[in-house]
Amino acid sequence: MILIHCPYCEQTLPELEFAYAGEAHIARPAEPSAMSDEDWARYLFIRANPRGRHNERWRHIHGCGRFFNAVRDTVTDKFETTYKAGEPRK
Amino acid sequence: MTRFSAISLFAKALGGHQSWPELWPDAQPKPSYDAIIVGAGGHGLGAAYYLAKKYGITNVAVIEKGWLGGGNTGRNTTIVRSNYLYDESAHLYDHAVKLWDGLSQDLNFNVMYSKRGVMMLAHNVHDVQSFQRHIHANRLNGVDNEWLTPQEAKEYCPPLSIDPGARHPVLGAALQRRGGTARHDSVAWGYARAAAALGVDIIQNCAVTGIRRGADGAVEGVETTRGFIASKKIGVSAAGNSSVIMQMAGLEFPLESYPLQALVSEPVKPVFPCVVMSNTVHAYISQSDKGELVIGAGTDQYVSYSQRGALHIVEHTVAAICEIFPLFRRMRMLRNWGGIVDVTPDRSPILGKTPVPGLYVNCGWGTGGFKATPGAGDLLAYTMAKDEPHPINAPYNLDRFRRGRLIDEAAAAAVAH
Amino acid sequence: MPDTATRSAPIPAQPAEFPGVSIRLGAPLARWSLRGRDAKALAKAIGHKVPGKIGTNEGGMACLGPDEWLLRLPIGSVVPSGEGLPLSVVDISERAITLELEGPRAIAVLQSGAPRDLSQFAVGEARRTIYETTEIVLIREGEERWTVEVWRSFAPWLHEALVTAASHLR
Amino acid sequence: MSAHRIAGAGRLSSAGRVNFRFDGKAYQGQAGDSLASALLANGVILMGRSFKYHRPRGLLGAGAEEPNALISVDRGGGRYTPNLRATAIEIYEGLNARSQNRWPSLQTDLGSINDRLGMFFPAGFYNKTFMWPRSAWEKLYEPAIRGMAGLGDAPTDADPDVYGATYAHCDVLIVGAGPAGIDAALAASASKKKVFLLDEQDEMGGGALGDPALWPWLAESLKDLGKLPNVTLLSRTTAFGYYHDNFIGAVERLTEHLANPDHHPREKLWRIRAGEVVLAQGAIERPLVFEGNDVPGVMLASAAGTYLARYGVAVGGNVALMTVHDSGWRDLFTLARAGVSVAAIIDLRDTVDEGLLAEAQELGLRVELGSAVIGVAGRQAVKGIEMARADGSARQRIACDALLMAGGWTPSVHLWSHSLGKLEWSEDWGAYLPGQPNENVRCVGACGGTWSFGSGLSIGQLPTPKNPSRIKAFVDFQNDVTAKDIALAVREGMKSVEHIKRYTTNGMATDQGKTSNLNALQLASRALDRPVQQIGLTTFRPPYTPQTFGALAGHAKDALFQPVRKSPIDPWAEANGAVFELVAQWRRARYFPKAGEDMHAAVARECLAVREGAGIFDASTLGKIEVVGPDAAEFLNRMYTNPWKQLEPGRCRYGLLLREDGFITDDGVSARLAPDRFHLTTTTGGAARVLNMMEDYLQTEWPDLNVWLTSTTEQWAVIALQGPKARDVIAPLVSGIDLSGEMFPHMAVREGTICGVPTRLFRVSFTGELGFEINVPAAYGRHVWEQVWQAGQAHGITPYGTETMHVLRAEKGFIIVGQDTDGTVTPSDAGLEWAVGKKKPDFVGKRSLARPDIIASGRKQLIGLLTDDPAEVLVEGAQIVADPNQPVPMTMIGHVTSSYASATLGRSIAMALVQGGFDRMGETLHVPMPGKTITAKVVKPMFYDAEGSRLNA
Repeated sequence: MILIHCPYCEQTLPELEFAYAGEAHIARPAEPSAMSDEDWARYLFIRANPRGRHNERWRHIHGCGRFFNAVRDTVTDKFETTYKAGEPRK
Repeated sequence: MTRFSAISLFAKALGGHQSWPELWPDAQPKPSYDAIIVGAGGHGLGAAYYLAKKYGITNVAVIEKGWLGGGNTGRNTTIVRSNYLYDESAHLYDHAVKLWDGLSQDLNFNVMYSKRGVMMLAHNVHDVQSFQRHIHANRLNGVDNEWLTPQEAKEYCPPLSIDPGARHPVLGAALQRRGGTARHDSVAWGYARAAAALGVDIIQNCAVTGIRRGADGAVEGVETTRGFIASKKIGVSAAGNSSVIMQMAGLEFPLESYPLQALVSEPVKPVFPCVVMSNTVHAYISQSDKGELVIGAGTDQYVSYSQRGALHIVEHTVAAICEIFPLFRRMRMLRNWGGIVDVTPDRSPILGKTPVPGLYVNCGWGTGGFKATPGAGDLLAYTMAKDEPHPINAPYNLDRFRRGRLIDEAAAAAVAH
Repeated sequence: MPDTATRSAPIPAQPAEFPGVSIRLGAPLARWSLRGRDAKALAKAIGHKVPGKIGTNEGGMACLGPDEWLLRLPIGSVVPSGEGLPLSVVDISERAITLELEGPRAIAVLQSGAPRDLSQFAVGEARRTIYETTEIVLIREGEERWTVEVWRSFAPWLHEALVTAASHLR
Repeated sequence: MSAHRIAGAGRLSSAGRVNFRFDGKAYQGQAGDSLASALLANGVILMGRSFKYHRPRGLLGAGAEEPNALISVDRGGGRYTPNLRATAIEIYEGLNARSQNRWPSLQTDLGSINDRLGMFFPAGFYNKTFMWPRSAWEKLYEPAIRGMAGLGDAPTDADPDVYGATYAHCDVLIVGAGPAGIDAALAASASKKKVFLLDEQDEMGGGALGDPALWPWLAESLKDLGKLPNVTLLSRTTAFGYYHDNFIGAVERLTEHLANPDHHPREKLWRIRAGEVVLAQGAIERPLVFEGNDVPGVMLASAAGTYLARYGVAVGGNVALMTVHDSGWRDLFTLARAGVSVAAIIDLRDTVDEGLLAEAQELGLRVELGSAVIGVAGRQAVKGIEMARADGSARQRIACDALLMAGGWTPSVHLWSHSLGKLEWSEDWGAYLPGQPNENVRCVGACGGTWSFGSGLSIGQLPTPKNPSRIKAFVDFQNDVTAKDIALAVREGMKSVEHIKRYTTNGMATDQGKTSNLNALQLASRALDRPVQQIGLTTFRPPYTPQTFGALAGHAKDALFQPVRKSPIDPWAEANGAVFELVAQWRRARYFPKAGEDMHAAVARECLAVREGAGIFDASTLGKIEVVGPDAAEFLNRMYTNPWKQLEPGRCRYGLLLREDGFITDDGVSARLAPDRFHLTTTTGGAARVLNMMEDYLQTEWPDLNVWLTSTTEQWAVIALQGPKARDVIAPLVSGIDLSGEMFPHMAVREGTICGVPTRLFRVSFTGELGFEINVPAAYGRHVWEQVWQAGQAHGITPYGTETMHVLRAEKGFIIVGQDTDGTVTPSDAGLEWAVGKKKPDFVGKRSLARPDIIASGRKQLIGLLTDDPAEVLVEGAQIVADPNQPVPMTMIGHVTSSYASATLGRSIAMALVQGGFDRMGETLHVPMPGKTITAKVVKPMFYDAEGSRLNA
């Protein structure tokens, strides 16, 4: 069970308080109806799934309730950093 | 290839087993091949075998970054079944089940496929409705799958608790008698041996580092840690690492890789005659020929390639097993390990051509890949040989995500009202 | 509001006593979930002090998130609804019940299923967290006095879990 | 004279006599004995049978590494446990232990025929045969193999014991309370740090327990540690797994050693988060590989030392030693000094440390250097050994009744490996030592490679003049893997240790190769003529030793397994004979049978009662979300398919929620209470998912919106009162609300009081009748329900459950998400086009509705079905075909989603998803069932009061 630092609570807490929420920085398009089927499918389904550095979202669902972003190495599972939603990609 | 049989075993025994040949030679890469398979798991080795056996392409290399059969093939809970809901799935998995039957004889290698039956438990009214839908669809598709009452389920699997007061009482079960298990390592070794005997090179400890494409965009071969190997046909069957390989060819894939755990108990005398699955409590269990209870656990919530799962996943899985099979509460966990499963948005595989000419893919099997091993191998071989998908794997193309024609078995199990 | 005789609670009223810890059902409370970007504006709107730091708990007002507070007052209390203002006041008086744990071993009972380190949980602190699979709001009222807020339908399970854990202490 | 107790030796007091049984025979041991030491003291050395060949086996070791002496313990009443190591069983008064994997008896085991035929069962033999005839595998061969395999018998009764669990946190966690671990604990505790010291044995001390010289220090140290408030000492506690971020799983055994376990928790799961981890797990001695090395009486020299020094038991009366390492000499000297006669010291090395030779001479011991044991006489007990010079010359026999092996030492790096710490090969130790750590962890003492056992060789197999392909020299004792099996695996092309392990099963026994992995590596390395490092390393996996399922499940047993959520009205339903069903985490009343009624009869009665009078239904489990803030309407407008901005306060609207992929995920009726306040409802199973989904969009896509979401599912008890008499029933109870149809129309909401309790009163209907949903604060739900129940008596009020609710809504063609939809259904598929805001530029899922296969023709659409035989009730899930006469596999065009016998209509009704269904109105379709094919006509999914006059009444 990994430890996760919540950037809002400013505490490092057990994974059980958190819910993983997929790859980060995939913004919902402003005008979906203007998009091609290809681009829309890309938004819906294509994920980086890298071996290594991964920008991802977590929600402190059993804590402060906030979604936030993180950089984690998917080979070691170690976090590089976590940062608040809305902050630029790290 | 020395034919395996009781007679040859007897004869070799008298000679102190001194003269058994290698099951497969540890091949060195040649400069070029007619076809290359990336990934020497059951699927990849199977594809190589069928390319040589059924489609006459014998100048084939299987490239493996580690040791053959060292990935999910050797890490899964070996459940074989085909009682899926949608026609596409039923046809795909039943194609595999038909090949499982007789595979030992075909390969002259006992893969220990045993049709002991796979029973899926229904714990609530919604499960019952969903299983009934499966059973009727399977029947009209010619796939065996029958409904059992709780009493019938217990007769089929005596350790099962059908206490109506349980947190998740058993309201019935769907049984596929042709379902069962096989010996995972033996499948990889059997295919490797049979493929090698037909001239296939199995190249281990050789990692693919790049995919070379020509001016026309078509593949020309693979860069590896042991140099460039040319081929006009490349089939990628790399499970959890598929998206990494696809990126080498400039392709983005709808895949995510998650840790999946499994565990075995200490061996005991025969107590568990079949395979039991419960999707509601996330527990899958059978007993190996060695006597170990083989138990499949859930996936961790985050993507990872660490092959290392969390303890709480094991806690929940074992708790669920003990609720359904209270007999096993004093049994002991002997070994617990993790694999990497590659999951698509609809949890169905991608098996066929890619936008890159000469590049073929077999991935996205999630937690269900082992059961499909012979079928996936055969269909990947067919697709590579003919440069077009077989009707069975045609629906499993990449374009379905654009068109919205998903094959979502899990969604069909739907949500509780 | 009718008298308490017409109320029903999901767990027994009589306390469970063990060496070093007692577990009892807390008295009914008026509870609100308060939301808003601006703590000051919220304080102004409802006329209560609003602590700004997550985890702090003053005058029955616990800060659970950057824009979320839990206000616990004696039953019958009222606060303005804040209609029209950029904030949210929602009455959740009966959504949860309170379990009170008291005694030197209360912390051990809670730690049996709470993954976070409760020795680092200061007196006066209040946070949403989890006990095994059940979400709770945990408040440390004193060195040996803890309050657990749990949603009504999870209360019987949590109560039994805590009582069982207490009975296991040696 | 064989194994026996030596008066005055060891730590046990002869005062504490303990009676126990082994294979039915009564024995006496001493308090503090392990079953292993107690049996030895009684001269019992045959303790088990091996897995494959059923060879007689005695003790190899004295601790966690023991592969041979596996025992079943039966305490009665379902308290039966197989496969326990005799070395880990503490004896207690009345202990009833028995041997395993033998028939009819341990002494005479017919299974040992496998040993005679062993030559036909080499590694991987099962892959090479049992293939003909094809059908015989499952019917004949496999059952036979399975019967032979397995160790102990499986339990036959449910376990009556309970288990505990806890989380724990500390600054320093030390695993292993040997000298190194205790020193580490003393050092760490000085700094006021919170320290945990764990040890798997009943007594702390580890190696020190076997060294009388250290006993005073040990007693003193443990006394000091025991006094420190910041130190927690946990004996009988096995750290079994090392997980992410210094999270360690450990199991404490609480009652297993007690004569009366009572009803206390049997074991306790410790889930420990540590700042720093110190591994002090020591090292395990390696056996030597030679013919006969598994005969009972052949054991590790260190084990013999432990049995003597700790338990006061001599493993034999006349003992020989086969060693390649100095440590073996020292262990033997201990035995010699205790008066055990020594047959010979045989060391493969030509030269050894002068000090050892001098000490041997002083003790008058026979020493044979440059020699090896090449055979052991005796089958169920050592009678003597055969030895020869390393070159095979000078073969001779020596009489003895026990043979000690000293093959060097392997650090216990199991947990280190779990933590993904690197391992480095040490030629000196002939073993892998801890290298670069992956967590905040360090290894101390022997498991870190620092010890004072002296030096030695590391060798795969001892030299022998015999033909190596004809002898059984064991590497993995429990799984019966011999040196020639490993040679065969290599011969057959297995070039990695992982393949060799899987092919031979070496290291896959219940000891996970604690005594066999390194010898197997050495053998493979020699066979392949490659250095050990190039052959790889089999990774240790959790658990370090086998751990009980019950302990891993912790307190999650029976009622504590998972919460069952119940509404405030549930107790009333239970008291009134409801039959329940489980829906998601909730249990809901399904129907209320009267005496002699089955479900069908009860549901028919309940349905008619609602249609003709009034029915009362507990709808509390429906999810509820309060959406508050100036942008509330804007937010809902973006989430739901239909428009919300124009909805007036006091009115309700049906909301349809899609996933971004365009498929229906939830629905519910929601009310606008004020311009900036909405009361949403969701499905029972969807509540948490919907709230999380909405929070996700709100926080990450539209953080600019001034709106907040609060779950109010459990704030409100919801009493649905449905039927033509509904208004009459509540009229006398409600105040502050004009209930008249004009002032309070269908799909409206009002706030007032009922029975003096504040209520949000909805006028809504999921039944097609005049209906209300009374929302009251949960604590008053039961009270209000009972008041309404009383008031309804005059109107024939009837309680109904979910099954009746399903029938009533189906008669009206209302869908249930998850039953009539399945995650692949769009609004138009479900005939809910009307609920999609055509003019809205965007909402969640809108874009996906324009994808090629979503707009394609021939999609499955929700229609009604009327069977030609009105008495025929279709099976939910039954498949539909256009041509019933086609061969299997048939082309299926749809399936039945809902199907009921409608008492109201006096016939069966059904809903189904059918390809191109909307264009098939009036068509006859076919439902092939076993033995018959049912025909049904396609109709609109609206079977009752199409114009809706009743619910607007």
